[in-house]
Amino acid sequence: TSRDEKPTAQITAEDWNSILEKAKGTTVNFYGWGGSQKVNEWIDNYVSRKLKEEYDIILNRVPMDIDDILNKLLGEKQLNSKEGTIDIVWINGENFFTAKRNGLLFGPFVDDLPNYKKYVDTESIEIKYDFGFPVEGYEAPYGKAQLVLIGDQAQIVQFPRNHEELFEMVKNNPGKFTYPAPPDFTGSAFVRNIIYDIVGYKQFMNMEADKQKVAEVIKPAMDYLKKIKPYLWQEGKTYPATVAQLDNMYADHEVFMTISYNPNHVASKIGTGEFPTTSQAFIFEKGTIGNTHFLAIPYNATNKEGALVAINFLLSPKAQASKYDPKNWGDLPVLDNGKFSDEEKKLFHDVKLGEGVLPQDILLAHRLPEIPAHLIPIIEEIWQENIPVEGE
Amino acid sequence: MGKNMVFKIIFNIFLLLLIFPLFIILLWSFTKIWPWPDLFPKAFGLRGFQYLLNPSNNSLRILGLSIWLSTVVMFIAILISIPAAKALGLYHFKGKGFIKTLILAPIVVPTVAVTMGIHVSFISVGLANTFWGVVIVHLIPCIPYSVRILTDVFEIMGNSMELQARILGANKMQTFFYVTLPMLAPGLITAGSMVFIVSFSQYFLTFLIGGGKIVTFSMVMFPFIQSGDRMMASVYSMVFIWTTLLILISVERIVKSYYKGENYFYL
Amino acid sequence: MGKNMVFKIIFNIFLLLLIFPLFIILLWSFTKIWPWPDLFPKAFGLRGFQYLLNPSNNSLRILGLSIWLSTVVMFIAILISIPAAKALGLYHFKGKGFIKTLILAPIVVPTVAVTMGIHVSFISVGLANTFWGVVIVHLIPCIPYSVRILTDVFEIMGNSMELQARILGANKMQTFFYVTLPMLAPGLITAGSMVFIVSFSQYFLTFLIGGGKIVTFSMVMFPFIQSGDRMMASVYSMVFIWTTLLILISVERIVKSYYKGENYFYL
Amino acid sequence: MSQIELRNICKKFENKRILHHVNLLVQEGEMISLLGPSGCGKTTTLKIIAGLMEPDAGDILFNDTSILNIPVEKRGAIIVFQDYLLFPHLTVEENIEFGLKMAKVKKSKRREKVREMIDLVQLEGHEKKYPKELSGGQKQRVAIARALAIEPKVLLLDEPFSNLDTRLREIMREFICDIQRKFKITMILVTHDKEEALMTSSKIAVMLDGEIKQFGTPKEIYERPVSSLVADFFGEKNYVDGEIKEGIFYSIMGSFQTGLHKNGRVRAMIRPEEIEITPKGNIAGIIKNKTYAGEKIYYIIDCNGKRLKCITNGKTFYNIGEKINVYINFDNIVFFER
Amino acid sequence: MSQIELRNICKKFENKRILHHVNLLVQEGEMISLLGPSGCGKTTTLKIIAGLMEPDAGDILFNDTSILNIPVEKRGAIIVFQDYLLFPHLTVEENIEFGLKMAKVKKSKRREKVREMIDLVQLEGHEKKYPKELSGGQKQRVAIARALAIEPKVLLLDEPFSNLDTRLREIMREFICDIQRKFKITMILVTHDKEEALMTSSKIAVMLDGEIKQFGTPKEIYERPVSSLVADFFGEKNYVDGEIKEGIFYSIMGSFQTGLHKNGRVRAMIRPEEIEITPKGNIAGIIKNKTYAGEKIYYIIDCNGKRLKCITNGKTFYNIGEKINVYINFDNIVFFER
Ligand SMILES: Nc1ncnc2c1ncn2[C@@H]1O[C@H](COP(=O)(O)OP(=O)(O)OP(=O)(O)O)[C@@H](O)[C@H]1O
Ligand SMILES: Nc1ncnc2c1ncn2[C@@H]1O[C@H](COP(=O)(O)OP(=O)(O)OP(=O)(O)O)[C@@H](O)[C@H]1O
Ligand SMILES: [Mg+2]
Ligand SMILES: [Mg+2]
Repeated sequence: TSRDEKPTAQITAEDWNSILEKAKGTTVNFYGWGGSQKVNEWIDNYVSRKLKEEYDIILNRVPMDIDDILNKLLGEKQLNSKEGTIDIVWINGENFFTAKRNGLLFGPFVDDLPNYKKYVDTESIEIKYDFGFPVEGYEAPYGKAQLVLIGDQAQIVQFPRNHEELFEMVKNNPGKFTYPAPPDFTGSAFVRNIIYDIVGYKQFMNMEADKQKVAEVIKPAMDYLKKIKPYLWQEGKTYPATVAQLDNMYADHEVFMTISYNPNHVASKIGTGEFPTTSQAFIFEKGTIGNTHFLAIPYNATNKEGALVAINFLLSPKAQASKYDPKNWGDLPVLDNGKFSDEEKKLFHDVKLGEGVLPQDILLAHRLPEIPAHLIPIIEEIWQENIPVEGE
Repeated sequence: MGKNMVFKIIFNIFLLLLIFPLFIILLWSFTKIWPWPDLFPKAFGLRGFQYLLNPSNNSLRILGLSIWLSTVVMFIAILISIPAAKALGLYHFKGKGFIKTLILAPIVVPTVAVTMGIHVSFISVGLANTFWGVVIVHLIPCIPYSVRILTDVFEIMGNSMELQARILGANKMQTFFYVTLPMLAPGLITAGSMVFIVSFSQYFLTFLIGGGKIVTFSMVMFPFIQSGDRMMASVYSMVFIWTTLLILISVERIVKSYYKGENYFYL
Repeated sequence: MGKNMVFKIIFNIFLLLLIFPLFIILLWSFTKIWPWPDLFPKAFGLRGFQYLLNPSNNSLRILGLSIWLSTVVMFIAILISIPAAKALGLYHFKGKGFIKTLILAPIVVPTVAVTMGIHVSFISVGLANTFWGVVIVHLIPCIPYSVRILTDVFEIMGNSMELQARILGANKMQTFFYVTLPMLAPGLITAGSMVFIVSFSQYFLTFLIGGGKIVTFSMVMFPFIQSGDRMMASVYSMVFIWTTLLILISVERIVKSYYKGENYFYL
Repeated sequence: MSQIELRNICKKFENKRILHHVNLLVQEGEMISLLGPSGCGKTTTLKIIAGLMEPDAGDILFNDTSILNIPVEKRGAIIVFQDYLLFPHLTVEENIEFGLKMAKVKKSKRREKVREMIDLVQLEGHEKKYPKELSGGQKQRVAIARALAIEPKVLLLDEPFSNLDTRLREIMREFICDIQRKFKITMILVTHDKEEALMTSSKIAVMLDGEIKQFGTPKEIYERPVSSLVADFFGEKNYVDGEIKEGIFYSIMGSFQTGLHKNGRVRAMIRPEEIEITPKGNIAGIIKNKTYAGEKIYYIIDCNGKRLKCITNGKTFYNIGEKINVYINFDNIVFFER
Repeated sequence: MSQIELRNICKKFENKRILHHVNLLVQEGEMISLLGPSGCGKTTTLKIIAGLMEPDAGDILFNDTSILNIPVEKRGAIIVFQDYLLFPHLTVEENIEFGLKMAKVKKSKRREKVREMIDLVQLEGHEKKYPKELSGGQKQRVAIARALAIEPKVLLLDEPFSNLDTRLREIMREFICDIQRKFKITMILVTHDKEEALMTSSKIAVMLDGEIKQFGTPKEIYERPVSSLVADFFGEKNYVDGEIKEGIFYSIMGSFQTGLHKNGRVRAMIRPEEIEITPKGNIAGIIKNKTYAGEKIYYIIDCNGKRLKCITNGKTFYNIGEKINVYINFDNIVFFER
């Protein structure tokens, strides 16, 4: 239904140059998560500077969690307020679904972006769907994430290639491994990855939200997690509450592995000096879960032209390559390699991969789609029932 | 004398408990690596402070704005609270106990629940995304603190001194400025401090009503804490804490010096 | 008399401002559909309360546990605060103003920053995931409130009455129970209420230290608020607020009835 | 410079009546004393006049105009409270200066006045102290100085000298009387010191149980009390019950000629100082007890089984057990009907 | 049942010395009065004895044992404060009961005692009131009752009757003296009422400027003050400067034979009550002023340019301007050296 309400059709009708013209001298407010120093710096320095230089646009980054952004937009929507403050919002997954269903987003707009048409593989499942939700042009891809395991080579000789090897390794090194308890985002993804590794992923893609059914299917995985529990950190009596905590435990050498949904995480953490330089990312043979994160424009953005220009810029090979550089951020590009000119290919080729990071092609080759969003809470619930935390 | 020693020891332990975390945070804000069982960090760095002081991310300007905002909130909250607290503290009426409790409701009412409505009304009166909108919304969780604290002070203090002032020819304004206010001083400091802290730490309300137009220090700090980047979190926390402490100490100093003597209340 | 009317009108507006949001939440908790400009909901439903009262999701048991937990926190906080507040309120020493401010630090220190370390230490002493672990961690942000409030009361009250009791042969314990405590009563109610509220609303700390083993009401409530399910959020908020208010009112009643007369302080 | 009139003032606390139809008229520039036992309602009366309490019934007039609806600060009636109520956050100096500051008197004038008051109440050297650093009497003096500094039209003093030593008390008393006369202040003094009342005031009101039982000049009150209760207010008395028949008073102590011409059962009030121990005395007695009090000596004398209190100057001494004669001039004796 | 000894007690407040080598010995079961001008350090002395303040130097002994390190509640010295310090959260009854409750006296006994005390201080009907509902004198009585209820060994009274009317004051005074004698309480009474001091106590200590200037029996103090400052403590005096030569006192008023045998410049202290107005008088004077005070009359008489205060009984009257003669017996006069 959101399609019918498409608020501003006239912008799409204008040609790109007039958009560029209109965007000149404006400020674009970019709202999104602000918890990473590197990401913040990349936007504040590189993106900001380039937009100013090339398009005379001032970029104003506002660190705000997506939950808060949605609450804000919902309130504005209720009044049908036309004067929003957000021009671009960094979003994906269920939040995107909520936003789209409530008509909080402007669009579809991606087809207006020259770089989208030129560089993005518009037919790719990862671009068309976001956690199983159809994108329908309401958000433009921004970057890709993929679950990786990170281990310390100084302590682990051979990284496990599947869940069985992981078990063996953990059994031989009791107390040196753990994972964040769901509903932590990364912890939950790790559990799903174990499920994929044990029972495969295909059957979930259009499974309905029936707890019993899901429980039946994932039982072998739960048995595995129960089996491994006694060898975990603190004998599995307790789990880190957040992945941040696990990272810190890894940084402090309390455990020898950590998990991340950002394949470049290891490099930036080595860069900041938190992780030991012997850290190395690795994945399972059968692959790990990946997702794409996107940029959207709220329905009431006051500077839609500026937003389009900025998003278009972010989809340029230049920007994506800069973003891919672990020195800057290290986020996986969303552009289709096949659509690059040689010069553009070189941009990516020249990026020096960060320490401990897996190359892009290996990652892409072992990339599994996310489970549909509605199944995730069910799996988390089942985990909680099966793998009890011990206490009083 | 033995008694005094015990007191001193307990007191110092207490002090240590207060200072130790601050010290740890200070340490972390320079720490690159600090492996688990070690007593001291292994490597230091300045990444956090470099980021903080980098003008491109505006941290210091934001800090200034936050201080200004919370100071304004503090003054308005106190101004509103004094008459309310006086009515609650001095007058007797039915259901007083109930109202004294009800006044705490805005702290309890999970801000989110209320803000559902507030945000909408703020948009409709044009207060959303403005400085004064944020000030007003901060007042909601702040006023209960100041009203309750000042109510206590009024209750214990009574109004005999105010009456005495009136007898000596002071009109209401004069009574307020020359008697009520100075006698409230300790309560004012506490209430003001708490309001400042609550306002300075507001995160969600500022987001919602400030809409990203009014960005406060806690808004830029929070994501770092959540993401577990200990150095950055510590740097921001450090600044956050010390700013607050410095301001509260100045408030205390100013009020005290303005009203000279301390503890003039009791024999 | 005209003055009295003005007072009454202002007072009632004030009251309305306090009660109105509670009323809206009450309405929302039964509301299925409430289109924007309408003054009243269009359709009502009981989904929220059905869910709440459904024994399978334990909401009421969790509520009970939360009340118990926060009550325990309240008592311990008060117990610790009284001597600390007394020392701060009555004794004179250098740097007192500074310490009075420093005591507020735990409110300011973004709990998260501290908990970085706390969680690990709690695990190592076996307090993680236990009731007492949660109690202890709740005390951190609670104690500053109670200490500061009671400090004020001690400052204004002085110790002349305690000395008088000692003169009349009361030992320290007796002095405490028969004089200090009842004279502190108004401050105790305020401090206790605030501690209860702060503890009852703790979300992150409980989550971190309780490790899912100790589940409090705010933990089950919060996701509903975040997800924007207004009916559920309202139902839970309703229960949350009214529970708190009821408990605070009982605290007030009990303390007051135990120490009989109110406002016996002033002339 | 105000006449004060109380008309039928009534006041209850929790249904216990405290003031009961109190009527009182104080002329402009007059100084009266209000006497009465502890708890009879003196402070309450003053508070009602000053406007700190509202009466349940009755009216208060200043210069024939009701002031019930006039706010406290406009009445111009200053109270010096029994418990001082000094501002704890102000120094001695600032306390005294307070009223002047409120009246927006110029700073230099204020300074001068404060200096003067401090000298008068003898608190030099204590100017910078806070009330909690003062002794009881010092606090009381500050309270007095604070009230006098503003030269009020109406001054209500509630036992203002109770914590002062004799010397200071005399000085303060004289000083207040001077000011009162000079500025024609209308003044009500509550005191427990009968001498103070008798010496300073032009009229005395005796209040008992919330009623004014007698209101008259010191001489009237002292010499012609309307009842023994009023009389008791000026020291312990001897009461001798008896009967008067044709001018002769018959009692346990004997029968005596009086100047009276009425008949009936009466109670004679004999003041201790009206009993003279002298060989020429007309009543025989035995010294039962003796208390030294400096310039005077208190004796208790047994006359025919009736114990009489007697005060003599300290010049002649009698021992306990000594037989003496006492002389009582029954012409001056007050008789109450029984 | 305790002897109290103060040895060289010194106390400073903010470098101003308040007590200066105070020495005092109160025998077991003795009742002494402590007199002195307002602000001289009386309250401070009591507080130090009770343990509410520590002296800067010196020692306090109860029965020859230092009690400096004994906590307040173990000293058994009860103070009744000038400002009462009643517990605001307890009723009259509960206030009086407090000490007994602390001593864990049985409930029935406590009840009985409280009843008794309430009767004695005449507060029937006020048992359930809170302090803020009491009048000044009522509060004071509660404070006294509260202290007496526990029958203390040592009782320190700081102007305990200042807010009571004459009648109550006498009753309370007698009652306290009775108890004191009965239980042999060691008692120090601070008072501004010289009569009270002279009548009740076996010894009087006169404190001036933080020092005890004289400590002796009432008679000693009254009749043989060591200095005019001490003498002034018992009412205003007349001082006549002159010179004694061979037993004759030469002064502005004339020359008079004395019983003294010293020579030199002296100051004669003539008490107002020692001046008798009588035709037989040896000095001529004129009545300059007259104040009525009930049983007595104060006159100011001009004798040769020297103004003398004079007190007479209220029986004979002289008018202002009247020429009279006064008689002064110089045999009894106290002379201070100049
Ligand atoms: N708030 C109150 N509630 C109940 N009774 C009260 C209250 N205030 C005063 N009273 C009573 O009113 C009576 C008169 O009090 P008031 O203070 O006028 O006496 P007073 O004549 O000044 O006595 P005193 O000489 O002792 O100061 C007393 O019996 C007192 O107990
Ligand atoms: N806390 C204090 N700081 C400074 N000076 C003080 C303090 N307390 C008392 N003083 C001073 O000490 C002196 C003695 O005080 P104290 O109360 O002992 O006098 P007092 O003899 O009881 O007088 P009064 O008869 O007026 O009650 C006074 O001059 C007073 O100003
Ligand atoms: Mg009174
Ligand atoms: Mg004193």
